[in-house]
Amino acid sequence: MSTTILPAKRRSFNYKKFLANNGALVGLVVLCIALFIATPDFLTAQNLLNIGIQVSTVAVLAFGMTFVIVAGGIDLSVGAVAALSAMSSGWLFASGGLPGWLALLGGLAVGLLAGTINGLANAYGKLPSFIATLAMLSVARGLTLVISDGRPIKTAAEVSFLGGNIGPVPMPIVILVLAALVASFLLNRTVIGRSMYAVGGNAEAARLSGLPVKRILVTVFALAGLFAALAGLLLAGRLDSAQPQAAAGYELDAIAAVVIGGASLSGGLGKISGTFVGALVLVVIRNGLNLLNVTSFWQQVVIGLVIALAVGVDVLRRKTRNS
Amino acid sequence: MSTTILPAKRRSFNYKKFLANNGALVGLVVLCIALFIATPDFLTAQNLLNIGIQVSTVAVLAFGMTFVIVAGGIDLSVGAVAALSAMSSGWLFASGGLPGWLALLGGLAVGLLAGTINGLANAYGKLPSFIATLAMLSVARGLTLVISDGRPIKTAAEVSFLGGNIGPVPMPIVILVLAALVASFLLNRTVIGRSMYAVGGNAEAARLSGLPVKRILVTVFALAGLFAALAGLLLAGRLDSAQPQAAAGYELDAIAAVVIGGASLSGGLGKISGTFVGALVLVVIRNGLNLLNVTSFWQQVVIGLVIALAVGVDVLRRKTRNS
Amino acid sequence: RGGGGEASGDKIVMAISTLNNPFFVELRDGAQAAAKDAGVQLNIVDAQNDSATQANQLATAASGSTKAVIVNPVDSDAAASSVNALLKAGIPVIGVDRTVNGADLDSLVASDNVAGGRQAADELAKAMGEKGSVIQLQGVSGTSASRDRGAGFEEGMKAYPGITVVAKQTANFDRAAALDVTTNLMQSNPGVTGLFAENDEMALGAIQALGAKAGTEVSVVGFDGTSDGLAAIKAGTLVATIAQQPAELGKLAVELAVKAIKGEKIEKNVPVEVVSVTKTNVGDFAK
Amino acid sequence: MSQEPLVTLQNVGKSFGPVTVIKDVTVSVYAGQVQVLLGENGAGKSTLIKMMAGVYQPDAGHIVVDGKTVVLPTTRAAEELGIATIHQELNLVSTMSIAENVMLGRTPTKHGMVDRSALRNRARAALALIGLDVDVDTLVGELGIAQQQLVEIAKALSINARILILDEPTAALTRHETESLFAVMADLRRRGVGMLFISHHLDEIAEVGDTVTVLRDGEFIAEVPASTPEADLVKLMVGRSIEDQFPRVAGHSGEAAEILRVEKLTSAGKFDDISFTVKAGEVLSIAGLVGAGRTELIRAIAGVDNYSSGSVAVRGQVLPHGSIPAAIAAGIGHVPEDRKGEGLVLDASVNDNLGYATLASTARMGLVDFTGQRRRASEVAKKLRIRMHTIDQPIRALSGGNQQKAVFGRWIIAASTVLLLDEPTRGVDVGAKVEIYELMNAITAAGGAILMVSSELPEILGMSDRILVMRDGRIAGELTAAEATQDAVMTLAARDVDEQND
Ligand SMILES: Nc1ncnc2c1ncn2[C@@H]1O[C@H](COP(=O)(O)OP(=O)(O)OP(=O)(O)O)[C@@H](O)[C@H]1O
Ligand SMILES: Nc1ncnc2c1ncn2[C@@H]1O[C@H](COP(=O)(O)OP(=O)(O)OP(=O)(O)O)[C@@H](O)[C@H]1O
Ligand SMILES: O[C@@H]1[C@H](O)[C@H](O)CO[C@H]1O
Ligand SMILES: [Mg+2]
Ligand SMILES: [Mg+2]
Repeated sequence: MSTTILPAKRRSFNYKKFLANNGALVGLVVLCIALFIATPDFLTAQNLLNIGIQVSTVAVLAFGMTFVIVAGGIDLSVGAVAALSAMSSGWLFASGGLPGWLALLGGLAVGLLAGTINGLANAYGKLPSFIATLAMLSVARGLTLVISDGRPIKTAAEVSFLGGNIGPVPMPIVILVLAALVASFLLNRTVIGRSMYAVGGNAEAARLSGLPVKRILVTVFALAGLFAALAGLLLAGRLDSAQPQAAAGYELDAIAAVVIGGASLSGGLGKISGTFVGALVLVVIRNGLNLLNVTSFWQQVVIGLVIALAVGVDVLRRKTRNS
Repeated sequence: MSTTILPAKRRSFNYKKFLANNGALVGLVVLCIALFIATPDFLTAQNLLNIGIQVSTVAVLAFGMTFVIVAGGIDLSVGAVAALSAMSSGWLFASGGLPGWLALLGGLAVGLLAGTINGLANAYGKLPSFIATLAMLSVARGLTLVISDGRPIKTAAEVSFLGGNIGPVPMPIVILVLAALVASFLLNRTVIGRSMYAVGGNAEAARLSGLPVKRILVTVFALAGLFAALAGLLLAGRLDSAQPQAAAGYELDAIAAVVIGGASLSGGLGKISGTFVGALVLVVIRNGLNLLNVTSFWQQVVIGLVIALAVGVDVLRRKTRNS
Repeated sequence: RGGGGEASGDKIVMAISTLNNPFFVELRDGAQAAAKDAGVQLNIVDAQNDSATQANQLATAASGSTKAVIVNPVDSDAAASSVNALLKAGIPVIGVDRTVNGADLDSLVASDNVAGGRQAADELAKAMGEKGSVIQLQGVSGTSASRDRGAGFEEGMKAYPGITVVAKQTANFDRAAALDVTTNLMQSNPGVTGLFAENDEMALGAIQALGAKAGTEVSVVGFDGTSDGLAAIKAGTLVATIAQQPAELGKLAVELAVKAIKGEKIEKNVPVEVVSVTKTNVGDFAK
Repeated sequence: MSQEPLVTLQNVGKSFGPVTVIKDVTVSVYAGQVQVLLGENGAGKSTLIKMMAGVYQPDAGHIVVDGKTVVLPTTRAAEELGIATIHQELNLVSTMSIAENVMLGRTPTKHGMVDRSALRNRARAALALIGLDVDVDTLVGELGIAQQQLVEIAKALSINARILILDEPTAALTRHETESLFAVMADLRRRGVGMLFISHHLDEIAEVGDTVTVLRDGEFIAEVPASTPEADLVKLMVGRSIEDQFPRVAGHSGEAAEILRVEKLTSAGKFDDISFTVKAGEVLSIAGLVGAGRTELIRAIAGVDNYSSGSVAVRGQVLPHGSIPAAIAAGIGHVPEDRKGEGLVLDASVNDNLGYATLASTARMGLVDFTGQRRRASEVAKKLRIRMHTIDQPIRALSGGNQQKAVFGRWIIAASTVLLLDEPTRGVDVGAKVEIYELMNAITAAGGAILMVSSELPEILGMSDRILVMRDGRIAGELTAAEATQDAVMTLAARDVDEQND
């Protein structure tokens, strides 16, 4: 899952390079060791599964966000689009009378559509992505409330299945892994994925090299919308219902995960593996603070400090390496 | 309030240039005309005063944000810092027994301190401003809850005065105007203000020209913190109490105001007058939709569309002018 | 001001703290139905849980042709100055669900959250056999609903020395947050046999987290009596909920506002029952 | 010329807003020939070729390819007609590898996936063409400017175009790389590729060119054979003759004061044990191959980078490590090699860019001296003949050479007495070059000192009083102006390379 191209002899995994490219990992490991020492409840099989499930929504959102940030944009609408997709799916099923699997696909389509609109507004309408997606945040949340009239809607069994188990394995973890593989494949192995780095790194150079910059931007936001829809359906599956306020404010978590994972908001950098580590940092802190029963007021203080530290460790590590 | 240096003959105000530099103004004017036609309640003296009062908090926050964005950063903590400053001030007065005016100054000092910490973390700690201020958002909100134990605190008379009137003139409007003048003066007339544009435009070129880039960055965030504190105290004054959840989520409004006002998140661009227009766009939409009794769910949809349109009009206008 | 005679067409503004919550949606529905019956125009504004937004909305209301205002404050203290400004302008103000401290409301229609918290303690203790350990899920930090219910619950629990509250965490009145927080808390407190959630949304998230344990090994008590909550009681996963009657709150508020516009005298305090709903009486509430 | 041109810009014109940049110019490119474009900075050369490359659309006239009138709405459309372009400004993605940059827009695929081995192989083949031997997985951001320029050239060469446009490809190259490039061009010419070549190095014209089209102020002036004597070309170009291309007037006589002293300066992995002094009135140059560590050295002296040991002193006063303001206060002015990345704030005005170094020192009580700044900037812009529409124009819109003059002008305003110049005339036209050289003379005449890094040997030989040659981070030797020749310098600079080849 590394963006740098591996040398020909690919058999031996290059640990040093992996670590160097996955800075926040050090922060995450430190965090985990601290929690392991602090509470015996942390490092249990069950808790690790819990963490896996809890990270799924934010991580899937953040994977989609990674495309956007790599290409030099930002997407504030992912939380609202997640809610809108899940709610639309619920509505298609409950009021529209569609079969469950069609309702599920309908939800994904809504996310894809919302993302595409973001992309068109940014690429062709020339709206800064911050504004285009802020507008979408408002519109999507509003539509979610309109559709639901402010009430939760029960989801189809097919959607609930996303929140369930297959055998002993929680579905959210399965989906998380699949989403990571697909996202990583897209970003690293396909031409369009590689082009995202070019657009984010130097849009003018990309344009002069004949890359279809606008189409790439639309794709990037469309993917973010699609991943947001998946995250929304996953969340609805876990809750057995689509919530009007689902995923509110998750956009900041998703962006934070991507940035903690080593991406830069000015574009051209970022990796799915990094984003995954970033999402884990956020979820592990919250999980740990719950286990330690830190009071909710202090929890926020500690979360802030740990985010700063996790990224700070990475910055420090890079500095010593360079000098 | 224009970033370009005015020619020697400064007496005659250059309308064309002003319009060209204040794109969102066109959007705002269109919006106002539409509302004037739609409802007789919009263009009343009372309602205009209301709008002035209502815009004050967001505008003051956004003025501080303008410094940060001009210098190429972002500050997610302004809402939380506003709440923390107001709460600290309330606490200093109620529990600390300080005289009201000292409590007021104490609140401002807290904002300045929080902003300075953001700046140090960004400039010297090398944390991306997104991460540094996201951490501060969490810490400041947490501390606000800790100080207040989750309860609102009554504010000193001196703070409440900020929310009151002098004669027929509402104090929030007076403070808004003063803050705009100070911010605009700092940004346009002072060395440090002009340097912010250089840092945001190309930090490396600024550094090689001998500008103290790190000190400028610290100043920029410190100012954002100070303006946030002022906004927080203003809000507390209007509500006669410091609220633990005050100004939650206002950071997005503040950033939106700056961006609608013509700044770019990649730095080097932005003006206080533009920011003010941006803040007005946001407030006028909400005011108008309330007057028109648009239901709250649809309101969010409409707000999103109007934000996109207001900025879109500007983009379009610039395009036709250039070609 | 509209003294006597026809109230028809008069404009009433109803400022609600948030509509992103079924409780307030039901309150709004009750109010709208009543407004239709009375033939008045009801403008509903939603502050999205932000006191300052609400202050703006109340100021905007004062500048229109508003005849009366119904306010469901985001925060009881913060609303005072805006409400006082309305009262000074001669516009009657009726509080609903939450009071306004420091303002002389024409009337208040509310259920008692502190009492509700106490009732929740009683129901939970009963279900747990007055012994064991309990998790408490708190609402959005700093809101009066969370504060008051928490206070009532704590007070109520004093009567049951056999029960200890082992963990208190916020889940922001949100179902998804409650799911994760409960999962985590069960990890560090596996022996817990009771859970109090400060609203039904969180209770439902907790039930999701508890899975088969809900209603068997762990007793869950919620607050609000939303339709999902009542369904959970029927299903046996939720032991009890402290039902408010949001539709009734909304309806009474509008009726009082209409009377105030006509210049009729109205009661200062109109309490609405808070009812402990369990499996035995859920049939009376199901909608 | 009997044969049919591959491409012709027929009576084209181009304006940006109110400014007309190209007026009624016709130029053709023939198979197997190198058409040279010559003109001062801002004459419109880049604008002209951008119309051929599909970057700009002409406002007047039309483009003819193979006898047919075409429209080139995008760079891709131009590429499809076989037109490849090396742009004057680097257009690389610094966060991507060399291989990906070389193949950008043409990434090879297999089963819909990026074919990484083909990607690397084709990139390696392209680099081999111009003799650049670096790991293709290296990130472009880690390369120096010269190497980036080579990557840019490799990228255009790998397209296998019929028509190749080269906009100042040699500006950032040393003689050595320039020669490899010319070898490639000769080969392409044999294979019938038509080329359009732009350079401010007049000596290169006769070497590679066939015909020369001269532009002045966006207008066609003349078409002459490439063998035309340089003096005549200059006259066509600037409208007057330039007597002396390197008008060095030695500024000191006998025992002058020592201004800059660098002692045992070392920065691990970059340069090692560098000592020298520069006296009042002296121009000391540093020659060397790309990657010799000259830029790193000059950055360390300017306070831009830290160093591990040694010292830098100006007029006897030792400067603190890594402090740019301290260096500026001591009189140092630094013209960096990468004007776009390190020299200019592209979206800011010419006026602002000229004033950054003096923003604080000319302020009163923290307030900017706008009137004074505008006056100083206008004076310097005039003195350096910076070609612009207004001084409030964003500097991005200026031609490359004029941008370079603006970076220089900043230190003129700051009255710097110790100038550190890193490739100071890169992309600057002959006329302006002489102006810059005269400025250098004026500074040394006034008792200032200049340390210049340049990859242009004629400039080094013509303008220095002494020459240091660096190789592999160390000083390989010192030559006086009198004893220095191209060969002497190159022998010192490249000995290492030969050793490695053994
Ligand atoms: N996008 C633009 N907007 C406005 N003016 C422009 C723009 N691009 C170029 N110009 C102007 O057009 C003129 C010609 O510029 P051009 O870059 O073609 O010059 P050039 O001959 O390539 O010079 P150099 O030798 O310095 O590269 C200049 O005066 C420049 O300021
Ligand atoms: N940012 C960087 N990261 C890593 N290596 C670098 C970087 N910049 C330069 N180098 C390498 O450091 C060495 C010295 O480069 P430097 O730019 O100082 O050489 P130079 O003699 O000035 O040549 P040039 O003509 O390219 O400027 C070269 O090998 C170069 O590739
Ligand atoms: O009474 C309401 C509901 O219980 C809601 O769930 C949260 O806010 C309270 O005021
Ligand atoms: Mg050019
Ligand atoms: Mg160099």
